[in-house]
Amino acid sequence: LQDCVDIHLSASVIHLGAPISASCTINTNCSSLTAIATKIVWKLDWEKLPEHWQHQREDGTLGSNITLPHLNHTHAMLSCCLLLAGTPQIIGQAELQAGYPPQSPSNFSCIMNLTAQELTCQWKPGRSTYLPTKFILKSYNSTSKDNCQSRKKPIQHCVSEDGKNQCSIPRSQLPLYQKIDIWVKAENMLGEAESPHLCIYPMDVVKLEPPILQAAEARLGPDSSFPQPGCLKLKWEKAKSSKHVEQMCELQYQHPGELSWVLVPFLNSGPQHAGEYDLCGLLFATRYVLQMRCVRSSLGGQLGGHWSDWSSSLELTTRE
Amino acid sequence: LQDCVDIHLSASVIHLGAPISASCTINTNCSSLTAIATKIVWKLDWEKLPEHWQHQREDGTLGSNITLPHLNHTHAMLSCCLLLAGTPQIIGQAELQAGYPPQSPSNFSCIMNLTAQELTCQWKPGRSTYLPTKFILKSYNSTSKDNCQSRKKPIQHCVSEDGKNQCSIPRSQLPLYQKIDIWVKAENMLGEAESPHLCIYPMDVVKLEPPILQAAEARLGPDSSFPQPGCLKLKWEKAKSSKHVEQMCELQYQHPGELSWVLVPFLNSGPQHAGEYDLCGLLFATRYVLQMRCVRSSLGGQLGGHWSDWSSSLELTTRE
Amino acid sequence: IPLSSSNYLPQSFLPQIQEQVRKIQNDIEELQQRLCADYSLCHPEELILVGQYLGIPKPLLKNCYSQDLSLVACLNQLHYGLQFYQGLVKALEGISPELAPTLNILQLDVGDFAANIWQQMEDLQVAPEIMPTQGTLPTFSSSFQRRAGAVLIFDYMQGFLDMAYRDLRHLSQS
Amino acid sequence: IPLSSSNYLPQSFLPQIQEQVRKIQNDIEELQQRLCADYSLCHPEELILVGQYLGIPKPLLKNCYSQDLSLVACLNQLHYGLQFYQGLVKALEGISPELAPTLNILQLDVGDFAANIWQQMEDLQVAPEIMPTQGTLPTFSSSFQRRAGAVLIFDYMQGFLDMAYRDLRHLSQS
Repeated sequence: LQDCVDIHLSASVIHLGAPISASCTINTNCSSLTAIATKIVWKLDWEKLPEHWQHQREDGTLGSNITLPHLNHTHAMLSCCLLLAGTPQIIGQAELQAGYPPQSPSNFSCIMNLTAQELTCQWKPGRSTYLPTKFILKSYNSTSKDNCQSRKKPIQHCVSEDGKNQCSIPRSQLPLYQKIDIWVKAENMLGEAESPHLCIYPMDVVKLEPPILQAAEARLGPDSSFPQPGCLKLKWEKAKSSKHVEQMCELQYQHPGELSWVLVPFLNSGPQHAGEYDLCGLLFATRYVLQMRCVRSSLGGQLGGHWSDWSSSLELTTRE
Repeated sequence: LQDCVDIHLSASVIHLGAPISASCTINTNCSSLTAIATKIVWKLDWEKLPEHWQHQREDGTLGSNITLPHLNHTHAMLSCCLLLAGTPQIIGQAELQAGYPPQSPSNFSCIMNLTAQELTCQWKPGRSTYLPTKFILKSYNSTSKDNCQSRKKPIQHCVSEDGKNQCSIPRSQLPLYQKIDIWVKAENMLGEAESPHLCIYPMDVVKLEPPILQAAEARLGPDSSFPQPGCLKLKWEKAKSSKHVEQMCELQYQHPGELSWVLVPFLNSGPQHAGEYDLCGLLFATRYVLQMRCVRSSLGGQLGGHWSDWSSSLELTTRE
Repeated sequence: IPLSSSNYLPQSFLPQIQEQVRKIQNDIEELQQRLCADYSLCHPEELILVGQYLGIPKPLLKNCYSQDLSLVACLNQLHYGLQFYQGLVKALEGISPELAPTLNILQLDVGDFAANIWQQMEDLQVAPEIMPTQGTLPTFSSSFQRRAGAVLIFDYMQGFLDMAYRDLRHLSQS
Repeated sequence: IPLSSSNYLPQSFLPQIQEQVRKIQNDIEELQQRLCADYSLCHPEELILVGQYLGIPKPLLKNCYSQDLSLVACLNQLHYGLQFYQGLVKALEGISPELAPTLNILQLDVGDFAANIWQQMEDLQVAPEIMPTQGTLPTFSSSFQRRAGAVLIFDYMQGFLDMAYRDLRHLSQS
């Protein structure tokens, strides 16, 4: 069955507020319609459009052209109708979409998650486009010498279409200890835009899992070390996913229910993955809440990383 | 490279406590082993097994047969070793598994979930088999006349292997208003067992989503109905997934913090999917917590179903 | 297969029927609301011309009892009508990603209803007549045609279901 | 490509190397513990005969500096050794569903380490020699052979990594 009605748009997706033109043509072979062909009336959603926006063609074909000076709807149905006994009969429709091209994404940052084994990047998308917009996380292997100016192999792209404004690249596709050139590109039917580039070693943006903090067991015997009065003895252990990372940790403590914490900058934990610590200078017979967090570090300070979250709280009470 | 060592088991999976036999044969073409072939020693995990359980073959082939009178491990590695300079050299291994055949699953029941559009059945599995055991939910279309004695089409099976003891059949594979014959079969390497059968209409085991309970808006005007003193006016609405189901509902209320509830058996809500209700006989200027639940029902009582959970609580206060 | 001597359906049949018909009508209402809200296709009376050139037949909405049909003949007529609408609904597949889930549920609900009528005829030990499906189904060559066809088909189905329910209630009175 | 005039690796290289070697050794330790706990394969000295007929070569564990090699030659030797072990680890694929995830991570970690050594040679503007891989890799015709091979390969790798780390530390002192 050949189509009776042809509707064409000057563009299916336009800039919000821009003009748009359409044409509706009734095929002369289509007897069911040409027999009763009267006036063509246009509707935008449920509203009839002003007559002076359209003109019926005089060239022998049955049809009408219409121009909407400003399309202010982000989504609307444009209907081509034939008046029949006073009721507009819809004989064809076209879907109109309007919006904006994407702005450059901003606040672009990445975090390497060792537990999930993936590099997750986030960004702020800019003003709403009102159109389906894709965000593509693009990256390349690079060399460390020239700040990522020379690119080597491309890394598999990661696409975010669901409005989540983040995307993750699995570790298996990344070099952990070599520089990558990485950025996010936004694109839709009206245009595209890129965020600023980052030139990073994925391991330098690692965010460690928090350490595990526990009470140290009291050891009895000749070299027993009962906790001193005013001291608490704790036992810490690096998270399993980062046992191999040399870390620097810090401790914070407070009385339960207080607002402020006392910060204790800690030893460089070095390559050991567990140890004990004596926290002293505390009140006697008092309850304390303690937390610990760590960051990737090395003696020369060449290794980068983000502080882990604070560990789960440990509640301990000092001796009488 | 042809295999040098052949290990055979009388069975790879046996009943816990049963005997098991194994043989270890060194291929005569295998020069690297035949040259130094000394005594064959057997180990179960790390323990050397008693010499009198095995005997080396005298028929010209290099090998040993062993019989373990009772295998009391659910999982163990049986190693065939050659003594070399006092150290047993492992030259082959076989994996042993022991357990029990499954018992008949019990407490078999099914619930039809209209929101998730699936029939979910649960069961209790019986004692631990210590072996990978599959549970298969099997069902057939049936006729209502003869209590599922005659089967028609089989319905797609549903398999549960992960220890969850439940399985769900999507609605698209079930007749909602015709009887089905349904049961669960447990099977593993040592045997199989079935639960008792159920002969049900899937809609007769429907569990409705709770209704939505809200305060009624006070209407002003000639026929305005300000809530009477000692009365509370509420507005209820059936859950979207069960708007088409005729329901009977009941209300319960209490003072906040009390333990006991007062139950108000309700009207047959009938086919309406929303309505209002005046709850009276209450104290003045008092706070009450209310909840509502519903069950599928019809005037003749022919339709079955499970009570929904109680709705979210509604807190209202009566007038002064 | 002997004809049953009863002239009425069992009392237990009607509550199920009511529930099924309400469900199908709720499904259709939801689709009608979406077609209006998302595509501005709200009034079947605006789609008369489209309906004519798509060849979507209007239903005959004459109750069984006004035609003085027997129980068996009435059930056959209802089952035939349901199958006809099942075919029309199937022709609407591909309508749009947003409407597809509800359309799928409508197909299942109509299928369940038709199967239930068939089963009832078997239970009464009457031979359901397998009648050839009427003519050709409409074909849609654009998204607009499919959506407009849907508005008309759903409008006709609501009328058919109202009539089917009145017939079945009439056949259940003892 | 001109030879670099430096005889030492940049200071910034060593902390990364330490971290990578520790990671690989942790991966291997975890696999060794699982092979012992799940399969009672705990002692490489019980698998000498198996190793011989599988043809798994023992590593040569002579430090660079005791062989008096230049920076370039030492890095080449290390890279070659890593590639060799990469091949052996790849031959262990299919070892068991429980060990497969950790084996996969080990492969990635060894690959990253080899790539880092290669990159370092490029940064020093020396030509890495692409040497043909040694002989044939062992083939395993049973699960037992693959697991036994794994115990030996992991034991040898630990020794190789200890030696590699000492060499790289030696090459980083300015």
